[in-house]
Amino acid sequence: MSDNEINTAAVSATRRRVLQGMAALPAAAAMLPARGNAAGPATATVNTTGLAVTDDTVTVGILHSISGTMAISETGSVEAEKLAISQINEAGGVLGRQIKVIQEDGASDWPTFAEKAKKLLVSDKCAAVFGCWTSASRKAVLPVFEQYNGMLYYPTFYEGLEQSKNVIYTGQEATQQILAGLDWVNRTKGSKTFYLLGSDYIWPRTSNKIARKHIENHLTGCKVVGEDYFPLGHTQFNSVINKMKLVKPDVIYAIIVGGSNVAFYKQLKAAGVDLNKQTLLTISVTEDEILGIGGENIAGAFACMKYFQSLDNPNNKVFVPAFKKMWGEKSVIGDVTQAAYLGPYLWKLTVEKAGSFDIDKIAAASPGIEFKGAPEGYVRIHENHHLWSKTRVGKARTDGQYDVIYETGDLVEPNPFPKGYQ
Amino acid sequence: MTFLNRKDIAAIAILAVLLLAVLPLCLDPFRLNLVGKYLTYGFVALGLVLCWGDAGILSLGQGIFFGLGGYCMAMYLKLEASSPEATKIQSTPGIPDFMDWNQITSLPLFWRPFHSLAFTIVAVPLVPVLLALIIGLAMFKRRVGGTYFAIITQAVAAILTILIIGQQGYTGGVNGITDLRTLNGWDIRPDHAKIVLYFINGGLLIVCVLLAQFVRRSKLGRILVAMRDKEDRVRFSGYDVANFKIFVFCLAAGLAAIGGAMFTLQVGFMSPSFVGIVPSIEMVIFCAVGGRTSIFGAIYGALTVNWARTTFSEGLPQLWLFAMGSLFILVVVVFPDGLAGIYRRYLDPLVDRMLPPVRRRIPVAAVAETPQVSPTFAE
Amino acid sequence: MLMGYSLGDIGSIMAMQGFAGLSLFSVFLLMALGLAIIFGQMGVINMAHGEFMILGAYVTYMTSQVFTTYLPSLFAIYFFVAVVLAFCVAGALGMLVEWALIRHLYRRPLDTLLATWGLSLILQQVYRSVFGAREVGVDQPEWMMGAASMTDTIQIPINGLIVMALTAVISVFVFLLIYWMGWGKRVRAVMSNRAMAGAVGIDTEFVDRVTFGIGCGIAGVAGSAFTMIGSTSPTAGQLYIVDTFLVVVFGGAQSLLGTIASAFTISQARSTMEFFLSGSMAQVIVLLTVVGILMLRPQGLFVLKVRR
Amino acid sequence: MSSETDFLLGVEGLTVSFDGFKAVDDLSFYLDRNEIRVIIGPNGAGKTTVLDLICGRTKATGGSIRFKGRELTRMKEHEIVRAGVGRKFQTPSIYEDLTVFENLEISFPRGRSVFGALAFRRDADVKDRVEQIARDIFLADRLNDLAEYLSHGQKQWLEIGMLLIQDPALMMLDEPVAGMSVSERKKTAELLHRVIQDRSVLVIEHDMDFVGDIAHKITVLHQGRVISEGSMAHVKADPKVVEVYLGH
Repeated sequence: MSDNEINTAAVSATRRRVLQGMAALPAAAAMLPARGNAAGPATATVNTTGLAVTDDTVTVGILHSISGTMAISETGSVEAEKLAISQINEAGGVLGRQIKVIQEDGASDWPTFAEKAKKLLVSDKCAAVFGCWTSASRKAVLPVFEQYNGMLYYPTFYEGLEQSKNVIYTGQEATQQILAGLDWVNRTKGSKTFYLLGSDYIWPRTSNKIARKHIENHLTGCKVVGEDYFPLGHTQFNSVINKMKLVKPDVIYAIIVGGSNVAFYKQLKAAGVDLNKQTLLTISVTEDEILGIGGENIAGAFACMKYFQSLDNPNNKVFVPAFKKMWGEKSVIGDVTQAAYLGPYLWKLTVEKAGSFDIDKIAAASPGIEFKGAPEGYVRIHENHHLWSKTRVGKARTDGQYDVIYETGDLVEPNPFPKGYQ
Repeated sequence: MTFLNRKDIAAIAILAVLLLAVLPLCLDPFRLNLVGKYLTYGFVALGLVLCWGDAGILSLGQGIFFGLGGYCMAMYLKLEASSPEATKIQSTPGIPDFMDWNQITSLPLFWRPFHSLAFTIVAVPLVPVLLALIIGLAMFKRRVGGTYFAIITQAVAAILTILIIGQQGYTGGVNGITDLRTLNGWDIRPDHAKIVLYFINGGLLIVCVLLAQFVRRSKLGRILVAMRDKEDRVRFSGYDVANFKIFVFCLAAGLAAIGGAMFTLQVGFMSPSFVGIVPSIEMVIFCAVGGRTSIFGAIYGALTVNWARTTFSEGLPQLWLFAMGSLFILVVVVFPDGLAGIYRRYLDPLVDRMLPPVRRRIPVAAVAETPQVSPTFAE
Repeated sequence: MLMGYSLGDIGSIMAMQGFAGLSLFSVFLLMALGLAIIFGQMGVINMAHGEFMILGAYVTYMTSQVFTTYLPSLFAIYFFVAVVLAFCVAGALGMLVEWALIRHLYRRPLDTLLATWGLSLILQQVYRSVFGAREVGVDQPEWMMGAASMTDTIQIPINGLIVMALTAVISVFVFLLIYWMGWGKRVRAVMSNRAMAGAVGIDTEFVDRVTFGIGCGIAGVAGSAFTMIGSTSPTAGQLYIVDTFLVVVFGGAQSLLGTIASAFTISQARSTMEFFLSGSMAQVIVLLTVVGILMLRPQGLFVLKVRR
Repeated sequence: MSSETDFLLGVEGLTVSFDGFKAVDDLSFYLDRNEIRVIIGPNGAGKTTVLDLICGRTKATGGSIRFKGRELTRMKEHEIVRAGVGRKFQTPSIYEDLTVFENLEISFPRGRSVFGALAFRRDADVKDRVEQIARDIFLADRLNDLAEYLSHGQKQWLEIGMLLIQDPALMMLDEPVAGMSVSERKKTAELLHRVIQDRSVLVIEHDMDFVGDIAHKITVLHQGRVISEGSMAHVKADPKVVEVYLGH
């Protein structure tokens, strides 16, 4: 086989995938032929680094797991990103160019993520990539983005301890998500003792560490009375539930993920722990997870994050119906899904501010970008490429939604390397 | 090389030309790097041919050794990437970033020797071999074999994964050891470095193939096969069967470890997701698809299955599990000898007919049907 | 850590912890019984055991949906219908799999491992295509999800009681089948000498198929029961497979009493360790101990000494 | 008696029980150098178990087995083989995927350690010895055939050959003529007579003609115990033996 044949095959495969991506965006497809470069500045001026930008299109990548164990979590992000992109295209695109999507499957496998990231940057010359979910996948692609100078919009709330010119973190880092919630529970419930639980990997461990430091150093008279970790996928929680019954903490602080969540909340309920009496604060259960847990098993628990589907503001009132119209009435929108939705918009705003698709210019222009149309409300990109955002506390209802019962007055500053919490 | 017959030499030559000439000429650096990654599983498959195909010992824990080899290499690379200058923003400069995040303030003792490249090169095969030796001594001396052995190795793989994830301050946890940059000052990330690594990988693989072929063609190789079929007979011919099993298990572990180290170098990180049960079973799949009793089959199997996985996951990710599952069932039920079996049944007789006869053997018919064990009176 | 608590508290916790141990025992036993039949009696290494369990869970899920839609008044008891259905569906699939796949492989036990692994991949993808990749929430009637208060401080999970009862029923069923009805003898006869067993009038194909079907059916029941305590998703089955095999192997594969004893030992060790240590470390220590003991005593805990 | 040092193999008080069932019960007998001893007895008498015990396949519950002054009960199988005890199994146990030559070569007593096997070379010594043994076992013209193509009787001979190549001081044969034609039996008896020149042989056999043909001495086992021992004539005349055989 010659070099040429391979390249042709690769190109046609790419084209097929682009078409698939387009098929998912009927509105965009309809708009495409009508536009030309008359609407935007000349390609030579907005693209000096050889990205996949033509006179009327710009190519971006979506990189999530649509197979494997992580597909459960990442589907929502893909849907949100596609929704945002189709909306942007309908409204005229970016610098007069329609967005074309190349979607790749990370297959829940970290080298595959790295592999596909490289493909998106090197072969497809994507101007931006929206993707990744787990920290492990982000860690795997980060060197690729730095080496080939790409731009990644990462949607998940995560442990912090990272900052890169080539990544915009649209979810909250740990201190943003944790501190306000702990302050709130201490203030309103008078809670003094905390029991920290987590799945055994970096995000829960780092988050619990921050929580412990905050509880011990910043909340007067409060202490941590227990801390336990369970392997991912663990399904037996009766022993730890008994342990908690013995120590009777004021607050159970739970960062359990995946299938373990379902087991934990079901067993908690079956053990006679009434979440309306026992305060439980979690940062890992979004509306998506409740689908599996069952609303009646978690009703009464408090979750602390930046977005809930039930949020009452004008932006969200438009966003939720639009999402359901595109992806079905039954779909639910969790914190990460909303954060994923922000990615394409933030990128569009940055490109327009920079007047260019060039990665360096976007990286430089990102700090200070404001997005007033975010479903969660106003957000702004910080110098450290994370978002200023509000933190909210929701109380789980039996129907799988949260009642938002508290939100911080101001935007919380992202602080990925928090002094005194490490 | 008396342990190679004409066909072996031809097969090795074809493999070498394919790996070291045809693929590098046809593929762009990106695809070539992928092939390099697949080939690292070829090392594991090679070990499995000896251990499983020949000796009948099915290890469902090859990921352990692959992972340990990979981790040894990753530890060296990580230390090099964590020079005090590069990590000066940390509260303790000079240690890997994930340790700093986990409040570890000095480099743990077992990390220290990995500052040395020489030590690392020795440790890559040696650490996994030592673990294999311990497992082997405990199991084979007590005559644990077959399914029990498979299940226990699987449990060990599970334990190791939980340990690596749980001790994230020392191991990088579920994220693994990432952001590896240089090997003894040489940047491993650019395309030209990847191409060099690919050739090193391919060359090493050929060397390992020769090694494996040497073992198989020695009397030890025949004893392994004999042991698989008639263990008692071998024992009552005066052999300490356990020692042979331990040897081949350690050898397979060492080969897997080399694969793991090459994987780390080419992919640029190592994580517990290559240690656990699922990757271990997948490695067995590569071997089974290629043919558990054929060295070359196993390597082509590793290449084919991984290539198919990439292709499927680019085009039809939903179908990937269906395809992989069916392929596996098909191979086990219909073609227990995998690709190599198909080759032997349909193509090899043709090759025989085309090759001019060189030496006369007395019972031609019997030998032609089983080239695997054809005797060579070369001396 | 027990300092500073009243005796009454400690007493209650010990009672509940004892119950937690017992219910973990039931869970392990329920998982292991099906496999003990398939692996212990037939020698087939069924790596798809977890997927058969998840099939039972999905059957329960569908039954709950049907009852919610068509028979809401009977929802309180739907679970019992679901258990029976789970047994039948998983059993039927098991028999189909035996016919299509396993019967070609009785001479090659290690190959059954590989083939059933392939099967497990296919089943996972089927579940994903049919039910979606997300976890499904299986609704349970309110009475099953609560706790029974023994005293003010002792609460016993009702779902734990149900799992225990189910385990007891299945165990008795298996014992009757294997020992009292002599089915075990027939299975062993077939396994040790297929031709001879056929010659003395045993329908070997029937024995194979039904035994495998029963083993899978019990896995389905286990899956159905686990909807009360765990999650139901396409890949959830893989979580159980190592634990299950270890229980069976640790007990000595051919001995059902051994399986029970080993489920008891492992569950008590795990449950006690988890109380005093972190969950991860407890699991590592228990696994290491089991593997260590297996290395010292490879036949498992309970096995007859016979001439080889 | 136990002070006697003339015997090659001395079995004394040998006992083994499987979960309470005593398969071999307080068994004692002595085997002289260059003696052919045949053990007979009804099914389940414990004959094969005795061979298993001697070659270490089964561990004794009590008693001792002394071979050339060494205690075998505490040795591992391969050590017992290396001490000079060879054993043929009831069903022919050969390597069917290997050629006759390779079968014999594997049994050749050199390169028995792992690295020895790795370094093993097929030199003139090996070839000469293999060819010599092949002639002894009537398989000289089948050296390059796969063992699976041999007839049943030839497989039995091959296994005997695999013992012979190790030159053991004691050969134990479990039913060596089972499944053989009359002419094969004759050849086998001839073979045995030839090979015992400088060794002892312990045989389990049912075929009484064959037994009479080869045995120097016969031991009759019943329910794990010796009930009679002596020449063919002596054993045949023993009423206990008659009762055992007729009673069953």
